[in-house]
Amino acid sequence: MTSFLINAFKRLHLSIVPNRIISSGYATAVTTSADAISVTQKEWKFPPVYTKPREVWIESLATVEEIKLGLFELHPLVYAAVPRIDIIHRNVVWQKKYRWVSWAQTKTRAEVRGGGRKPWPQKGLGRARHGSIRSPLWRGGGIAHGPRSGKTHFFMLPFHLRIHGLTSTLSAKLAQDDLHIVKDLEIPSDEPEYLIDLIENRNWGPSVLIVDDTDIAPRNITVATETLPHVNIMPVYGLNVYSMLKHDTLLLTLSAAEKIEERILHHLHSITNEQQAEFKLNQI
Amino acid sequence: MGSRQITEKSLSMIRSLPRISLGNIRDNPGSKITQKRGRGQHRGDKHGAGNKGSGQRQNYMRLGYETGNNPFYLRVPSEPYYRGHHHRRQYPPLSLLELQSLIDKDRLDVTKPIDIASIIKSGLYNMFPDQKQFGIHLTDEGLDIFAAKINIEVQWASEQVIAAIEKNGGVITTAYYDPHSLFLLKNPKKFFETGQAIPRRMIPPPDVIEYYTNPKTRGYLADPEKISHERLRLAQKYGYELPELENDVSYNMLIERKDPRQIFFGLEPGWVINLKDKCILKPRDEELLRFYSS
Amino acid sequence: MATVWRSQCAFTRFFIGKIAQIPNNSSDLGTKLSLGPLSVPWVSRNYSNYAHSPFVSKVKEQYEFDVVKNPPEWAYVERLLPFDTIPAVSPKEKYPSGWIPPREEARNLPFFVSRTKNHELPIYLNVTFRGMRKITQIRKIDGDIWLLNDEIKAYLKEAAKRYVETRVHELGKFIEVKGDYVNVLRDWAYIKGF
Amino acid sequence: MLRCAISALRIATFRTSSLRVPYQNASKIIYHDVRNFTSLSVINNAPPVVPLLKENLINNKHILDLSYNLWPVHIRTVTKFSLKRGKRKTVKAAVKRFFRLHWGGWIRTKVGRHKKLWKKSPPQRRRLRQHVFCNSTQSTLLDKMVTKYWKKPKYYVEDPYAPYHTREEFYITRKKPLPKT
Repeated sequence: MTSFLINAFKRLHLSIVPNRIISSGYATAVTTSADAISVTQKEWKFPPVYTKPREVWIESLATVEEIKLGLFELHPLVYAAVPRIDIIHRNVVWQKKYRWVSWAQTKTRAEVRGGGRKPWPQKGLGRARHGSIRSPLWRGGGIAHGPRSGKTHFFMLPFHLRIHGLTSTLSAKLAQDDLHIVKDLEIPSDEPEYLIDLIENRNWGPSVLIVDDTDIAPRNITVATETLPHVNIMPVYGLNVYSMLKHDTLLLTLSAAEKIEERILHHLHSITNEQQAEFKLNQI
Repeated sequence: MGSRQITEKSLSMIRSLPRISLGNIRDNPGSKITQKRGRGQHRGDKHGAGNKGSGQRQNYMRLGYETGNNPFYLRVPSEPYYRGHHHRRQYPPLSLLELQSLIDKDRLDVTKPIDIASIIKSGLYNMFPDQKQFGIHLTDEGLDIFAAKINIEVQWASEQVIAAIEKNGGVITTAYYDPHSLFLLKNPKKFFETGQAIPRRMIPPPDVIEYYTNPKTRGYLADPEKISHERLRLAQKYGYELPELENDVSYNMLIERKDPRQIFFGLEPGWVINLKDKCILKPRDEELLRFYSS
Repeated sequence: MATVWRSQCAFTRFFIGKIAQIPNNSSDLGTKLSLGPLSVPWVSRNYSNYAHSPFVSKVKEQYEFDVVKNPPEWAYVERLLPFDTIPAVSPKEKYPSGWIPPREEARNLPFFVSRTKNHELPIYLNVTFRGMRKITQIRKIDGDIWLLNDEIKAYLKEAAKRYVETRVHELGKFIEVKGDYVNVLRDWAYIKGF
Repeated sequence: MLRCAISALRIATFRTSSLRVPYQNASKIIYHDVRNFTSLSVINNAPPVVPLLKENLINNKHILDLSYNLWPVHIRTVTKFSLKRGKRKTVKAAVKRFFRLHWGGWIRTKVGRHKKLWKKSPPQRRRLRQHVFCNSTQSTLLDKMVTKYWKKPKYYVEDPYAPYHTREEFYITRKKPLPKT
């Protein structure tokens, strides 16, 4: 019976709701007192209606061992959406294809050298009739419908499918314990070994994608991740499904998580006529 | 606890599965139809084109040809009934019911005068000036449930609609906008960002001048006294007590009008709106002022 | 505001009187406007014809203008700018258009149908095969979808007095009902408080 | 006396009409080398650079009034791919004779509604005056002949055809959901 309770607790792992101590304005103010775990309850512009908001530990990079600074609420529409694997797949395929230009090139019968003359007269020799030795029937002849260079595979996935791809990936990461929130990206030293030990100690996936709010990350962490190919830093506006799936763990700062949530909720609740309109290739 | 809630159920299901990565995701089976190459025993041979005849040679008779006799689409006499109907101006309809639901859901600000710009801004009405559409035609569906006091400016309205709006203490005017002004009204932000001066609104064309100077249809060029007379006549015709506008609390809002040469409320032609620095550039040159005021 | 009162005088100035003086296209910028008394006969010039149009002599590179910082008319500009997000519906005592706000107690039901971003019920009618097949679709379902499906079947059986076929798409979170029951299900949803 | 005058008149018109056809081609050939951007009616101030032969043709009144009513030749078949943009063109003959209702039906006038009315019975004449529907094959044929501009909903004010564009009473062509019973 107890084992059932334990794995039930583990399965729910996050949705236990400790009592709320402090409720703050929209910006989440986290106050850490010595022993009590501070919980911030956010005032959402679009409060969750039915599904419960998710809580996640606020961790710190200051030490290799894990210190929990507090609990942080995540909006269910963004971080607890039903993980649609097919939409995630369509996003990944779109990300790869829409910028792929194939430079493969074959010669048509006009471009193959030679083949201007009729090889033998039309009638009399008892052979098949041919007009050129470079027709697609011939060996060494032109390719009938071969690839022509500069073939683009550009297409735009509908706007709300792209958003649903992001929310599915974020909620899948959160559900599989691959999403971690950090207070900020300050680390004591700038050697890569520190980061590797930290990742090792906290049992994160070998490759980590760190998403920060602004373009410029603190010096130490940039130097540390410079030499590590599998730990990358990215601003919020660069968030995409392919990179999130490519890296095992997703590390968001507090402000990045809030900004992602705010932007996605904004798009989900605003008039999106022109985004949903057909993509105009020439942008005049 | 495997609850029957979808989101909890799917998230807890994923929790026990291997980590989602680029290698282990796929689309729903059967959602994409793959192209067949047309080779081999089944799709080869005649490649699905059948045997001889126009099926294989694809030399069908042209559309409408009836092997010689007078084709149907040419046998019918061409009468003038339908000629040139597509050249007429179009006015996409907005019913009073839709207008009332816009007001109920706060998509329209009732404390300010409503014109085509605010109706399009609400996001639930659209109009395409490049397809000869010249504005809003307020229709009378939902006539009896309409209960809002508004100052509205549309491009076409019938008598019952005018009566419905005035019964509730509102004011309605019908105003003409030329296509260029309609493009501006449809997306003012885009126009302001181009940094051009606001142009003047053009005079209505001859065949519609009569409509917009007629007090019965509350034209914007009609005489105000005649309009108030028509309001009284309509009140008596439809049997409602005409509310006094003068001692209304929002009298100023109700009588606010645009100048016949003005496109936006409160912004005169010739001004350049700078959204970035939140300032307006007003011409001071005497010649320009005269041009824009003429 | 100046514009409001100008519009008053605009009414009295019937436009017909002014039409002769209003040069419509921009090529008049160069020519001097004679604002003398109307008695001066207005020579009708065909500006669109190259041969008749006057030679442009006086072209100014820059017209003087003054920049008005945070002007009083800025309220009119703000009124024209688009909504950032769709505004929430402020509670009113009655809604003549027939719109019914969602009620609180619907949230502790085992299932839930959330409203669209336009605060409407997500119940749609899909017509396919040139009008032959009509399917009512309820989207944005959350919670126990199977219980909701049974409840809808029971309600429709009683309302339509016949067995109504439905199918559930759990992952897509929607239920499709065979036949046109949009308004029937809308009433049911309003009763439930969705 | 009267009859011969009429016949003379008829011959005169006949002769001129028979004369018209060759002259039309002739005037077209003669003028094809002069780029004349102004409308045909302002023909006399064409630039004088044209050679001497042109002089007497210019002020030949006979040719002038021919060239006033030159009609472009209309083709009445479907162009699947136009030369400039490679797009499908509408058959203007179909648009002149038929009128599309938004729910998909086409209406037309009856054939022979002006012909030999003297021998047709009044009820038949009444039937000939009416506008009738086309059947489904004819409607699909006309739909193929016409681009989507003509299938778009049109919102005219005071349009006599407005109530016929929607057909909500028939369950197949109904677009709106059933009202609350």
